[in-house]
Amino acid sequence: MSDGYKTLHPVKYYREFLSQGIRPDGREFNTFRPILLNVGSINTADGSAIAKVGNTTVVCGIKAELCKPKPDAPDCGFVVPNLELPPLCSAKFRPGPPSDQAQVLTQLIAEIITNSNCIDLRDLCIVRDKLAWCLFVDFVCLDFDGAVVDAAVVSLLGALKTVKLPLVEYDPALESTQVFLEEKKPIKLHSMPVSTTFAVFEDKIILKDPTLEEETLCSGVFTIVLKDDELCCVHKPGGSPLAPEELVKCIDESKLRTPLISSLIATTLKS
Amino acid sequence: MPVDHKRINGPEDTVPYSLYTKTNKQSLTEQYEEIRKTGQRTDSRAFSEHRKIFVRTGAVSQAKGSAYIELDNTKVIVSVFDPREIPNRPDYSLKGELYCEFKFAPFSCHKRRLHVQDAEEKQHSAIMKRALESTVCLHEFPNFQVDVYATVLENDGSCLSAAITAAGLALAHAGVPMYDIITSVTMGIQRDTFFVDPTVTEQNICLYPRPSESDTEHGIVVLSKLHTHDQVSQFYQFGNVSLDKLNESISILDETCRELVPIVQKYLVKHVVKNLQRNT
Amino acid sequence: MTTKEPCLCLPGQRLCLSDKTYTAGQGTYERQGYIYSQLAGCVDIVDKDNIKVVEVHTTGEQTVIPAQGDIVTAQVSVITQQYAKCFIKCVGETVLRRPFRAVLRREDIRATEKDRVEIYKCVRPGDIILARVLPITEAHTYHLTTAENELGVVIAHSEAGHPMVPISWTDMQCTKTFAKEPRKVAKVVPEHFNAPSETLKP
Amino acid sequence: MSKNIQIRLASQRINTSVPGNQRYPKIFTPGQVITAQNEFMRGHGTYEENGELKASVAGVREQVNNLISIRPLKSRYNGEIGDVVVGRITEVQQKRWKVDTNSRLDSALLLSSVNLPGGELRRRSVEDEHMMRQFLQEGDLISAEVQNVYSDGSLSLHTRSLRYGKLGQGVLVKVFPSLIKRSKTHFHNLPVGASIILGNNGLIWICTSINNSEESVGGFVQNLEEVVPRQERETICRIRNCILALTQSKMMLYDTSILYAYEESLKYSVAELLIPEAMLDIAILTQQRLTMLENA
Amino acid sequence: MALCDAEKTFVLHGVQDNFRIDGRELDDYRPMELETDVVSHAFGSARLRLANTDVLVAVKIELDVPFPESPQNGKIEFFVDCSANATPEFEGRGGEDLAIAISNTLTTAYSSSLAFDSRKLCLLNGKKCWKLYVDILILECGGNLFDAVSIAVKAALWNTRIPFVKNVNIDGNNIDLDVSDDLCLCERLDIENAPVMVTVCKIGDKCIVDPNAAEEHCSMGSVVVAVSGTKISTIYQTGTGSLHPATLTESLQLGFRVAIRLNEALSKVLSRIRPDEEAGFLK
Repeated sequence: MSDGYKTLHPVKYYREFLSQGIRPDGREFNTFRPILLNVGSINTADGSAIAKVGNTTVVCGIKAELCKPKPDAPDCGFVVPNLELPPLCSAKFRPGPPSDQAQVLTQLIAEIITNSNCIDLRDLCIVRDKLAWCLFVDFVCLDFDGAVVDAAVVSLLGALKTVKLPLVEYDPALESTQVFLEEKKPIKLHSMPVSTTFAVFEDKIILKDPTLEEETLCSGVFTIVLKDDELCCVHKPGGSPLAPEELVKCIDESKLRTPLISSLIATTLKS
Repeated sequence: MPVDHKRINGPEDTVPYSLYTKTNKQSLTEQYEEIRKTGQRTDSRAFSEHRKIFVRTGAVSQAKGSAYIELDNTKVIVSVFDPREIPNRPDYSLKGELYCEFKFAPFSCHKRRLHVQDAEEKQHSAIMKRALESTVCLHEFPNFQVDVYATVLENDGSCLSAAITAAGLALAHAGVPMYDIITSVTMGIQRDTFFVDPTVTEQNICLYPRPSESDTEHGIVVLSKLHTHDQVSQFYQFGNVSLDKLNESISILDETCRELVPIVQKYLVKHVVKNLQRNT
Repeated sequence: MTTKEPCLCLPGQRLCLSDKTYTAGQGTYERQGYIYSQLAGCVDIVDKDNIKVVEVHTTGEQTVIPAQGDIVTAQVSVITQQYAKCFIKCVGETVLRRPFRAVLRREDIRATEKDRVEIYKCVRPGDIILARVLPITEAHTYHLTTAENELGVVIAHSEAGHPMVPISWTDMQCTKTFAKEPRKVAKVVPEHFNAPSETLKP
Repeated sequence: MSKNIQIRLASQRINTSVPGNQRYPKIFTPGQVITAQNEFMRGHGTYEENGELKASVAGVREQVNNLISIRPLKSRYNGEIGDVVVGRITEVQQKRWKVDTNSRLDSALLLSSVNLPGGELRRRSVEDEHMMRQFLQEGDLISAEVQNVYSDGSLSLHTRSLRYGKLGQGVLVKVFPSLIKRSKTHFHNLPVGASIILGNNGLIWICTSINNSEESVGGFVQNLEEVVPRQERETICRIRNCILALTQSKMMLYDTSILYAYEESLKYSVAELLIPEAMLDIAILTQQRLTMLENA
Repeated sequence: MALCDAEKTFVLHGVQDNFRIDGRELDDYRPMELETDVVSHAFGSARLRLANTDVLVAVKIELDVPFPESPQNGKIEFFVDCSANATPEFEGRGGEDLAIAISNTLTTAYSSSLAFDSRKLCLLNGKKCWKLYVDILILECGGNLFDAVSIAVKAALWNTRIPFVKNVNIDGNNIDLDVSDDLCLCERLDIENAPVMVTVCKIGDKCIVDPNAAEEHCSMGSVVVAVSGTKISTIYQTGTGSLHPATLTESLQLGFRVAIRLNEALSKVLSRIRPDEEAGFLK
């Protein structure tokens, strides 16, 4: 019968649980959900990874294509991230153009990539002003159960680690390009961004790594992205106000995640 | 093309690097000749052999029902949602509707796919809808539609039939009333070779006629079957095939569809048993 | 699985002959004299006036939509002079993932003195009601009725925001402020007092 | 392989008009001056400009005292009280059905204007309201009479006679309403073994001969089990094709013209009546016989 | 238009008895009327009337660059417009799904080089080719759209004249084509094997061809068979019902047989058309 109670009075249901210091899924307020990572499983992509944070699942696939650099940045390549929240992943989304949430998350991930400098765009340039790599980084969310950014960032790291680009030779005289598939090189990762999402329940309780249910019931959700113990970006789109001390505490909390994720990626790549 | 302001667009003229690789790979015709000569498919399967199927039901926790299917490298995920009101349809209808959406993930194919549904994806959606419509008891939910979404994560051939089989599983998983279990198989035809459950390379071989003296038949056939009632719910073909060869392909596909049924059944029983154990 | 081994079945599985003793019930369909399963689940045979009704129930959540005659649990969202808009949250004991829109018209609230019904004295937004589904005439809107003793408001909160308990057919009382508010109350069963969630069982 | 598929070229299209004996009325085209005198009243299908009365539709002039109107040649059905119509249920609403009668607006059939099964006159109860879809549902065909014309031109129908009600097995043909000749009765039991209902609204219903004694009260029953015997089926289909042949040549439809066309068509097989030449042939022969009848 | 159960029963019994509501047998086709060269500013056009179904097809030609993955092929693109004029059901976006289904089926039916050799549309390998835009306008919808569209498309392609290229100048990356504007100096397309589609409609347990609108409503499903020459180029199933494998084979056979007959009839009538005999339907 708890099922019925939950749908009829979700807030009350949660309040009763949280007053006992426990979340309905059995976690404590500051426990993460387990993270799973699987890399290189998609052969049609140049680099790929699937990350699961609890139920939340995000697939990241990277396709590399060739193009001409922009005139105002002749020695830079491109990274084009896009996060899809297809109707497949939750009943919240409808077919058609990307939802507002998908657009916001896409922008956030683009920001994380630029701010963290994890990829140096100059590494992607092949011949100045003539030829550069363009990495299409596409995220597809398969299961939308809260803290999607966290999963997306983990999958991004996994996918970037597996990207191997072939050797390209460019003949400026003939303007001809040749690609050698036999010689492939990985790209260099300059930093490791790690994101942690928090939710604020009724302006008081801060829940770490919330599920979708928690995100929708809570009065505020915010995401902290760290880059090797440095603050890289904080995303707090409105919601209930947060005391500065609280935020600092959360930043400290999220630092705990960095070693977890770096060891996760290391072990995944090894196996 | 209008600019898509809701996504991040890359530079305008990007080209896949595979266009500039040296063509030291065999051409498709050569590959076909080799397969014909050796009588061995590239993955050393028999011509009438289906790839191993791996299925996981309940892959999407947010959906009412879902299934993830793998045919070696082909990976498709399907989710099914609760009935909802049919948008823009105020009149009363005795039957419910199915809405199917088939989508390739941008990185799922050799060539990068765009985010907006293209003609092929729309066609596949229509075929999927067609195949599932005769499976689902539509009269059980008048005025409502059940949404079925399929996303191909990696396409290594036969993704449409994989999606249909998975959708059948996902519908059963969602507890949507169904008349039957549905299985679907693809076949590629090139001259006198029938490739059951072709890979992408084999599909490409069958896409165009290969130069030959007389026999120029080629094509792709997809057949979906309802098991208990022995009914074909969907049949789709293109290429250039004679009637006799087509009939032959129907009987082979029919047989292969039947072979898949126990596998689908196994996964469904597994799901039921798991639920039973959880409930008790 | 100790006493009785449950009988599993899959969609399209032929269960038995359809004849005088066996008829197709919930979760099954009949074709050419046989009863087949519509679902992946367990077979259940229910005796009804010497006729054995073959039913199949899913082990997970079933996909159902409200049908004529079903008892549903709904939450009132908006009230007007003529009707109350509600969202159906449960059909029978099945909890829905996606609510359905429904309307409780003024004349369907109670069986007697229909003309003198005033909606705000019977239901308020936020109330949880038990109701029966009327025949479906329009697409997309279900019409509900509470014109039975067992139907009506089961969970309500007072204006102060505290839970209320029923004290008569027409009144409920706040547990904190003890203020009385009028409602069309469902038949009072003792359990209501100590465990409000139990009332959800129709 | 004996069957041929006919594809003809547009250049070989035949002229389907049939020479009649009647004098053609003058046809007005939009904008044409009807009269310059201003003692006339402006009716439907006309407008006034510079003191002249002009036609706003293509049609023939009709005059009642001082009122001049133009009746359009081709239009949707404009109902009049007492007309017999054939219509299709489009919507079941509270206490009434919406019926498509080939008019501009859907007509209404009130629950109170039908004979309910079991008993002539009784108050319509709430149960009846809930049963409405069992009586008539979307897609069902009915024959009815126009009871009233509302101010917006929409019709209110009734089926309070044993002749009206739900229609059973048969074929519906749709023609221009102006081709239906008004007559005393629009229900005909043709001697060739079929019944037709010539709805004033241009919908014609053809079915097997109705046995009046068998007709059930209320008329909500359909027999879906019964198989129409081959011969009656052929008759029904032949009448259908004959009506289409007459329509192609814009001839008026009434019992005599249909019967004549039927008799003239017997030299062709039913399927041959789809060929334009055969259709024209029948129309010409029918016209000749009608002329003879008139002159006799 | 919806049909009531009694009407459906009447149609169904008639089909069972091999005597349809207009007197035809199961595999009979209704007479059609064809007209070519009806749109003066198109490169080729045709209009087909099959009972109440009316289809207008116009072909336009433009210069284009071949796809990088198929540098030797020209392009052909089909666009179907199911306007609300054809039937009220097409109002809004109602006709969109059908339009996509028809254009996709045409695309796949014309995709094999044996049905339609797009290599002949290529002018300069990887650089220049013709692109055919085949625009299909449904003027009135009276059933059996797939068949009518395929016949009209074939006739319009038959009627299409491709401009003659007199000279090609290549200057680095610039290519200059000298296209003759002499109308007599143009080429016709080879449409010998262009596919003809036949919709086989399953009613009860019988299959019919060329269904009228009422029959289409009674059908649980139909199979569209596109035949190019003596081979089958596309099969597409529509509707909601399912078929027994034997019925499928049977309907394929029926569709194939009728398509061959239809193709013969079409070639015969096309061979009869002489330039001076073409009459426009608006004339």
